[in-house]
Order: sequence, then structure tokens, then C-alpha cells
Amino acid sequence: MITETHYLVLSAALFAIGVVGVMVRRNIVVVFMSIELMLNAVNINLVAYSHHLQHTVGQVFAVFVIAVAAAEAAVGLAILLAFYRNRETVNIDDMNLMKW
Amino acid sequence: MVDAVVIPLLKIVIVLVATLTAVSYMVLLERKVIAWTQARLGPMRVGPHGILQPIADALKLMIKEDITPARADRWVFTLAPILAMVPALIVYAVIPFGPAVEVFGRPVTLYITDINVGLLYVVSVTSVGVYGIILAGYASNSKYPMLASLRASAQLISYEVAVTLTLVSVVLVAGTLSLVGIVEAQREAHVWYLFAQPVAFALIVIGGLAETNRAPFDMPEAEQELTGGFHTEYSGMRFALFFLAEYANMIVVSSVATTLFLGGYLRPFPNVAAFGVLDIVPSWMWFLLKSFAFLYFFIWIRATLPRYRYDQLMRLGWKVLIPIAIANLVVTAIVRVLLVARVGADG
Amino acid sequence: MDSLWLIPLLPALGAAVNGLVGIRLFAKRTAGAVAVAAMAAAFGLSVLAFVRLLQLPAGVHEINQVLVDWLPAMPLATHDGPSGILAVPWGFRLDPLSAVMLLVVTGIGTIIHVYSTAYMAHEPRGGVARFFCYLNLFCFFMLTLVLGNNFLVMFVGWEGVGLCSYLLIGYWYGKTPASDAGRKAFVTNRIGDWAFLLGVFLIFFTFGTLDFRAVQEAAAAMPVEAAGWGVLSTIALLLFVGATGKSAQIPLFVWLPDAMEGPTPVSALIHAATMVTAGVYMVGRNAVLFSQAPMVMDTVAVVGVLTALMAATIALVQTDIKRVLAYSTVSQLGYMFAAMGVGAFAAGTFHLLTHAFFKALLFLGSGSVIHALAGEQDMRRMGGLRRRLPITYATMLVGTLAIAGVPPLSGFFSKDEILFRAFLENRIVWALAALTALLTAFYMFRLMAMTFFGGGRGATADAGSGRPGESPAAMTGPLIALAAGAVLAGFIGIPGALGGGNAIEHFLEPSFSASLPVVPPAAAGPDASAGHAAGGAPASDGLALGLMLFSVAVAGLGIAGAYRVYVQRPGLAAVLAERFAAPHRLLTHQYYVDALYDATVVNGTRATGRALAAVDRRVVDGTVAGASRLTVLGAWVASLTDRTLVDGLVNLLGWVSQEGSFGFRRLQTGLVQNYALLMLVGIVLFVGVYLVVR
Amino acid sequence: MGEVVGFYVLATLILVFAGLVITARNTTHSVLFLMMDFLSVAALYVLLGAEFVAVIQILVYAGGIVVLYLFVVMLVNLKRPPESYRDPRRQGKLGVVLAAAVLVEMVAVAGYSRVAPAPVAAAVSPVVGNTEEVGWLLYTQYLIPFELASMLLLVAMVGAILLSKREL
Repeated sequence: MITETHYLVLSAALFAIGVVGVMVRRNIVVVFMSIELMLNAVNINLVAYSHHLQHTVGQVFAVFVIAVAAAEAAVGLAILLAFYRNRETVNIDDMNLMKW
Repeated sequence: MVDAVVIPLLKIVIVLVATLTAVSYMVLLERKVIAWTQARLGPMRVGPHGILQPIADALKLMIKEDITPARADRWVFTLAPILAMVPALIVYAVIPFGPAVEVFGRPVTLYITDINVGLLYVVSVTSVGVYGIILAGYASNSKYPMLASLRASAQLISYEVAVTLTLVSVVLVAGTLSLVGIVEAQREAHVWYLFAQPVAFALIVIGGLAETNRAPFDMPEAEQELTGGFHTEYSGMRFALFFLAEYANMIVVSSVATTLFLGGYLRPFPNVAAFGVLDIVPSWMWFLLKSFAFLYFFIWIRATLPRYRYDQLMRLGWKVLIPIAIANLVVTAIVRVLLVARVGADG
Repeated sequence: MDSLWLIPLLPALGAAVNGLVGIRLFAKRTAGAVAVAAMAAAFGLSVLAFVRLLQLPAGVHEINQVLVDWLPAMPLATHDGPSGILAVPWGFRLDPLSAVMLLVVTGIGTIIHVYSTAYMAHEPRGGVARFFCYLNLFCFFMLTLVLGNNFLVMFVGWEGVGLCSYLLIGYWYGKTPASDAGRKAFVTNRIGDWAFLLGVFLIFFTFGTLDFRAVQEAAAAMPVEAAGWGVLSTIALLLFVGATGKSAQIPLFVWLPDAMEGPTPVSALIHAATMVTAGVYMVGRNAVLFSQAPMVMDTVAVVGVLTALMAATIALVQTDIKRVLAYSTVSQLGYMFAAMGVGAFAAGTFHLLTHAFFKALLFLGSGSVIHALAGEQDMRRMGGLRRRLPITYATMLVGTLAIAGVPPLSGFFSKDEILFRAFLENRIVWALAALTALLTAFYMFRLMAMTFFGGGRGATADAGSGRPGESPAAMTGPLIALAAGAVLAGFIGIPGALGGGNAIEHFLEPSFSASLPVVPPAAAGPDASAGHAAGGAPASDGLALGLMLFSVAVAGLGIAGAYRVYVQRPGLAAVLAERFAAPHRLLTHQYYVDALYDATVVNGTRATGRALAAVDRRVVDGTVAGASRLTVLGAWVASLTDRTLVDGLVNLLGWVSQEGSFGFRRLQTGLVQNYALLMLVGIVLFVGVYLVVR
Repeated sequence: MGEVVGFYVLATLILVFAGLVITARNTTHSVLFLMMDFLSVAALYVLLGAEFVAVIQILVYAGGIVVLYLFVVMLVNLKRPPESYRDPRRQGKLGVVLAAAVLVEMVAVAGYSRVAPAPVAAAVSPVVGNTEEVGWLLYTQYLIPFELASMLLLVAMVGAILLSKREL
């Protein structure tokens, strides 16, 4: 029997993997992808509860999350491209101008 | 057990084999038709009138050396044709070839499955098909495939928008996403959607040509510019997969168009009893006839029209088709709301 | 009747035209023509008015005209109660006295205007217009003074002529002596004016009115203050002090010689013929008032005669031709005051008239000489001009004879009348006056001798190349006219002793008496001043003749002395000067009066000014500076507080922020993942807290 | 039974692909693994009876977003290795530790939620079918968020075009 706890643990694991990706990778594209992983973890959670509670609203929110993810990816990658055009790098450690 | 496993598996196998065979002969058909159009004979050596030419081609491709370029991304290079082929094939899961029929006293539906998001399924799966092209260009580590794959994927993504928007208006008319449901809706509406949504049909035809990289939108394979297109570096069986995928996609497009606009497996005038004599031809045969006509139309166009320039292609997609699709959608929605209101008043 | 107000107005118009338009636009000739035309018209109107005055029915001796109400009726009060209603009309009155003055001013003024057109011909164009503007303006004020029917209108003219005098003395304002002289005249006159104004106040306070006629009537009604000093005496004294200022009497005579810095026509018109006689006129105008104050009358006589004597002695040694004439003027004015002082108002006025003719003549003649010598005024550099300037010589000789009292010229009659009246009143005055007459004859012929006789000296000797010629007709014409006047003016006052009717005295009589029903003409002398004419006319014919002979002899003696000293033995003057060195020095230094004034008044004023300035600097400025020091100190303290306390707090805040941010900024590495790390820490902590608390 | 097998298979696929995404040396491979991961997640949604979300997941994520990533990777991955420079302050290990802490905590939370409140009553919906329900909710109760999301997408589109155009 698969309970919602299974899904939650799966979601938590996926989220943790995303966090690790965000934390350790220096290629900003990979970091973006790790964020997408985290968003997917959230979506799994939402859909799992939707299933568990027999209520569609979780899916509605998942759709919203997907929309936001699409927007985030579009703008984020556009910024990345603009940055790459100027600095010839996608290394996140090179993007440290915004500091004291 | 039989109903749950055996029959679906049988259906899958039949569809796969039929599709692959159809694809093979599709190639022959195209060569013949174009040859005739150009007052040639086409393949004539293998079998009578070259009827066995596809088998010879298949054998040739299978026994040819499969070359992987030296600096290629090996895994992706192998994955790309698979990613091109798989979506093209799994779309057939939702294509309704015919209604439920009695086979050996057992009711069998003439489609693999009918999911309630069937149309969305088709759209999403075909959208995954673009990976094959992109990855092929990337993995080849070569200029021409790279450019071709970028062109192709841009073209696919652009026209996907227009096609999807057009499909929405059809869905609005039918009131369902299920392909079977759409066919049945045409039966109830007493009319093919070709006549209810002529603009949408035109858009689907144009968009379908572009989605399948067919002439006059065959930029990704423009020999004069890009040698062989995104699969320039491919050879042997992997090339065959791309080839099959392309023609499989053509069949998918014609199948979907048939289902949506030409009444699918329905005989002409399904509600008019006077035409009952037409029921001699089985429903799946009607479907195949319509699809064949569509495919013939594709070949015809290829033989007739010159190729678009790339910027003209993109302009057509973004500045003509998408606005028309949106306008069509809006008009359809308004008309639908008015009709529902009238029906409500009548009821 | 209606034209009375036009008489002063015409010169005013001329002044306005010349001043507002002429200085910029008029040619010299145009400016002169305008001024002369204005004066000539005024003279014509004056003659008409005079004729009308003569044609008045018996018993009426004045023409009144009120132009407009100047000050509206305004009741004034003191602690003791109401003192009267101050209502001053802008009124003119023509009576015999003012008629004489009117004719003098307009007539001689016109002549001098004509003379000026030639004399000022070498001035710049705008300067000529300015000069005629001033000159016309002076005439306007002088006529206002003369015609005014009350003290206030008179005062307007009084001050106006002072102003014009100042302007004309300083006409060449580029020359320091000229502008200094102008200021000196103005300031000196102010002293007299101050007294005059006080007198006017006292008059109003006493009588409640300012109208001449009313004041005379009221004064006549009061008892004569023969023994005690009363308010009338005070008034009279104050008015007389005012007169000494205007008429250059002791002690305020010092400005007149310096006023010779002005152009010669100015000297002739203002400082000989008209303005300086304003004091005499004023005293004559208030004859009744003065008569009620015998002590002041004596003072007037003594001051007058002393002035006459002193000025005559100073004139003996002056070398500047115009200064000689200036001191002569002072001396003759002294004569007039002496006449007034002895009650011979008509004689004084008569002398005023004749003196106006011959002194103006002399000044214009000297101007002709100066003009011919291109500005030379020193007599020691003149001589032998008799042949070169025949007309000037002739006319000036007439004037000199007149002033010396040689019969039958005008001076003889007027001066003799004064001497006669003085002899009757006061022998000391007579003696001094006679001595003055001797000196007058002497110094005037000294002037003639040094200028016209002998050999050429200085300027005249140098003039061999550009020899001086006779002046133009515009200058000689007036000379001749004035010479005629100097000859003939005396015949209107031939005393009874010579078989004359003494017409002028009878004519003037109404002006010096209190009430209109005048005494019969037979009663010679000022009947209003009863008790003074003790000598009585019937007993004096022989005496008068004797005195005439005496004065002619005196004049002859003076002339002869001068002829001997300066013509026959030219070196004698220097010898005499050496022999009487001390008196000579005293005279050349004008009795050290100027030095005395400088030492006392001028330096005193200066010292006071300096002391006050010192007080201002030390005390007032010190206080202000002290206050500012205190302010500066306070501001310094405040700024110290501001710098240390307030700024310190602010800086402390900034320092804390800065140092703190130096630490905190290490948190901002610019690495996105470090921020994400912190976020993660926060998530872990929050979820941990949730798990623990739940 | 089938659900259990499906769940474990899909869960394994999801986690393995996710791990491969963050560990793959080649960024293109990462993108491919990401696509696989998303497809697996889509399958999981099907398992959970959320067909619409599953299809959208494929259409938007696999067919759209990941293609976008692929494009970008191909555009930027051409020169020097992207991870050549390493900032000494990045504290990557601490991040991993914290990620593990988060995992532990969230599992703990999931354990507590076993006693979660009873399932709420299903929304009263006039339509049947997963897609219809989602659409019904989107166009009724969540209309304003839906419109806002569309506005967000529009703005994102305009912004992306502005940012990526070389010159306007």
C-alpha cells in the first residue's frame, strides 16, 4: 500500500537532491535545473495530496507552479544569455559583482 | 486476462507492424508519385514496378556499416534517433482506427486506448519528438547538422504553437479532448469539422507540413544548403530510424487530421440512411482511405511547390498563422457561447 | 492789478525754460534772449504797476493781490491759550517801498541781463543757459521777497535768493575758491536766517498774524520801549540779526568779499544792487516796529556806521578790484543801516536806490575791465586803461564821483540826506559817517587811479601784443544806461534846503507809518517815530547847507588825497604802508575777523565734530563692536557645541554604522550560493523549531 | 500491487535521474536526464490519477522548458569549461550537510503527517473527469490567479525577448 507518506518522502528526497545541486554545482545552467527539480518535488507533493484528499485543487496549484516555472526559466535563461554574451562565462562563482 | 493484456498487446503489435510497413511503402509511394509527376518511372528494378524496393532499402540500411563520428557525443548520438522514433510511434496509441467491432465474438475496439486527454497526449508526445532532431545535431559535433537541428527545432517549436492553438478551437467545437469523442461528436453534428472549421483545417494542413519538415517547409533538410540536414553524420540503421520517424510523423499528422476534420473512421454521411450501402466498406478502411488521400496530398504538394526561405518560414509561422489561429479561436468561442445560449433557450 | 503776480512769474518762466530745455538745447544767444525778454517784460509790467500806484486816489497807497491760500487757516495754541490763527495767503502787496524795490530789481536786473549776454559769451553753451536760469530764478525770488505781503512769503524769497546766491557764487564750481565761497555765503546767511526765523516766530506768537500791515498796526498800538527791554525789542533785534546776515553787516559781513568769486554780473546784481539790500528793505518794511524799540534802533545805527567805517578802512588796502568794490558795498550798506538806525528810513531807502545804480555801474565797469584784461582782477597789474577803455573809464568815473558824493550826482543827495539826519540824531554817528565818506572818496579814487591812470603795469603792460579793446556794445550800453541812472537818480530826492521837494521821501512816507491816514507832507521825517524828529525841519535849512558843503569838502579831500598818493607820487603808497605797518597789516588782514571766525567758530565746530566723531567711534562703535564680539563669542561657543557634541553624535552614529558594516559586509560575498546557504540555514532552523515545538 | 510496483519503479527512476542531473559532467547529459526525470514524474502523475497535470508536465516541461535549456546549453557551452574557477568561500560541503538536514527534517515531518486530518470533502464540481475538474476550478474559483499567471507569462515573455535581443 502506497500512502501519501511515500510520496512525501520521495518529494523530500527529490527536493534534497535539488538543494544539493544548487549548493555544489558551479554551472549556472545546472543550478537552474536543480531549481526545476525542487519545483517538481513540490509538484509531486501537491499532486500527491490532491490524490490523497480527493480534491483537484492541488493539481490546479501544480499547474500554477508549472506556469511560474516556465516564466522563471524563460527570464532566467535570458538573463543568463545576456550575461554570457558580456562575460563569456556561465560559472556562478564568476558572477560575484553584486557585493559591497 | 485476455481483454486486459493479450488484446492490447496484439493491437500494439499490429499497429507497429502496420505502421512500419506503411512507412516503407510510403517512401516508395512518394518516389513513384514524384517520378510520375516529373514524367519519370521511379523505382522499377526490385520486383514488378519496384514493388519490393522498400524491402531492399531496409536490407541495405540494416547491413550498412554504422559509423559514429570521432568527436561525437557517443551516448547522445545513439539516443537521438531513438528519441525521434519513440514519440512518433507511441502517438498511435490514441489514434482511433475504427469503432468497437466484433472479432471472433469478442468486442474489440479498433484503437489501443482512448484517454480523455487524447489530443493533449498527441500534442505533448509530438513536442517531445523535437529532442531527436536537436540531439542529433548536437551529438554529431558537426557544423551542418548543428545548424540544421537548430533550424528544425526552432521551426517545430514555432509551428507547434500555431497548431496547438488551432486544435483548441476544434476541441471547443467538439467539447472533448478524446479523439474518439471528437469523431463521435462529428457524427452527432452531422458534419465533418472540415466544414465547421475550414480555417482550422487549413492551418492544420500548413502547420502539419511544417511540423513534419515537409516541402515547402523542408528547411532542415535543404540539401543545397545543409547537405543532408541534421542526420548528415548518420548512417545505417540509425539513419533508418530518423527516416522512419519522419514518415511515421507524416502518417500521424494525416491520421490526426483525418480524425479531427474528415470524420475519422466514419463513412461519408453517416447519418443518412440512403448511403447505407457505403457500410460495405468497413470503418477502418474508410479511415485508411482518408489518411491515404491526405498523404497523397502531402506528396503532391512536395512535387509542386518550391521551398520557402527560412525567414519567410518563421514570419509565416509567427505573424500569419498564430494570429489567424487566435482569431479563429476567439470567433469559435463566441459562436459556441451563442449556440449554447440558444440551445439552452430551446431546452 | 491783475498783472502783479505776473511780475515774479515771468522770470520764473524764463528760469524754467532755460533750466529744463535750454541747458541741453538752446544756443547761447537763445538762452540770453529768453532771460532778457523775461526780465524786460517784468520791467515793463513793473513800470505799469508803478504808474498805477501813482494814479491811486489820495489816501490809498497800496495794491493788494492774494493769489491763493497757501496755508489754510490753522488755529495754534500754547499752554497759555490760543495764540492766533495761522493763515498764510500767497499774497502780493505793492506799496511805495516795494514799488521802489520793484523798479530797482527789474530795471537794474534787465540791464545786467543784457550786460551778461556779452560778458558770459565765452562760457560753454550749456553753462550760459544755466547761468541765465539761475539769474532769472534769482529775480523771481527777489521779486517774491519784495512783493510778499507777509513774513512767510518774504521768507520764501529770502531763502530763495540765498539759494541763488549760493548757486551763482559757485557758478564756476570747478574752482575750489568759488565753491568754498558759495558755501561760506550760504552757511553765514543761515545764521542770520536762523535769527530772522526766530523773529518771525516771535512775531506770530506776539501778534497772532504774519501780515506786514497788521503787524505794524499792532506794534504801533504798543508802548514805545524806550527805557526797558521788551518783546518788541527782542523781535526787532532778531530781525536785525537776520538783516546783518543778508546784508553783510558786522558780525556776518565776511561772506560778501569772498562772494566776488562769482561772475561779475552776479556781483553787480546780487551782491551790490539787490539781494544784499534785502536786509535794509526788511528793516524799512518794519519801520514802525523798529521805531517802537529805540534801543535796537541805536544798535542798528551803531552797527551800521561801524560796519561802514570798518569796511571802508579795509577797502583802502585791497588790491583786488572787485574786493574793493565789495568792501565798498559793505560800507555803503552800513551807511544805509546807519540811516535806518537814526530813523531816516526814507533816506536809507533813497540811498539804497542810488547806491544800486552807481554800485552796479561800478561793478559792471570793473567787469568790463576784467573782461578786457582776460580775467585779471589785481589792480597792481592794471593802469593806463583810460585811453583803451574810454567808455568804461567815463562811466566808471561817473559812478565813482557819485559814490564819493560829488554834487550833483545821485550819491551826493542820498548820502548828504543821511548825514544830515545823523547829525540831527547822533553826532557820533555823524562823525563816523563823515569819516567814512572821506575814506570812500579816497579808496574809490585810488581804484580809479590804479586802474585807469599812470603807466601800464602787469597785464596792461603785457597787452602790447593783444591790446585790450573796448568791450562790446552789449556791455557798454548798460554801462551808459546805469551811468545815466547814477547821474539822474538823485534828482528825485533833492532836499528842501536846495529848493527841492524831496519827492522820494514823501512818496515813501506811507510805508513807514502805521496807519493809512498819513500825516501831512509838511511834517518831514518819520512822524510815526514820534519824538525823534526833535531837530525839526524849519530850523535846519542853514544847517543842512552847511553840512552839504562839509561833505562836499570831505569828498574833495578824499579825491585829492588819492590823486596825490596814487597819481602824482606813485611811490607814496608803499611808503605810507611801511610807515604805518601795523595798521596796514591789520587792514590787509581785514581786522583778522576771518581768522577770528576760523579760530573760534569754524575750528570750534570742527573740534566739536571731531569730538563727536571720537565719541561715535569710541562709545557708539565700541558698544556695537562689543555686542558683535559677544555675538561672535556666543556663536563660537555654539559652534563648538555643534562641532563636538552634535557632530560628535552624528559622527559616532556614522562611525558605528561604518565599522559595523565593515564586519557585516563579509556576509555579502557576491556568491549566490552563499545566500542560498543562509536561506537553507533558515529553513533548517524553522523546520527544526516546528519539529520541536509542533 | 501494480500501484506499488509502479510507484517504486518510478520513484527509483526519478531519484536516479535527479542524481544524474546534478552529477553529470556534461551539461547536455544533465539536460537529457532532466527530461527523463520529468517524464518519470509525468508518469507518476498518471499513477496519481492526474492525467491533465501529467500531460501538461510533458508539454510544458519536457517539450518546452527543457528544450529551452538545451538551446541555452548549446549556445553557451562552446568555449572553456564552465566550472574552471572555484571560489574558496562557496561552502559547498556545508550546503550538502544542510541539504541532508533538510531531508531528515522533512522526512520527520512526513512521518508526523501520517496522522494528517481526514480527507476533506471533494469539491462539488458539476463536471466529471480530471481535466474538466481542473479547468472548472481554474475558471471559477482560481480565475484571478489564473489571469495573473497569464499576465506573468506575458511579462516573462516580453522580458525574455528584451534581455536576449542583442540590440533593440
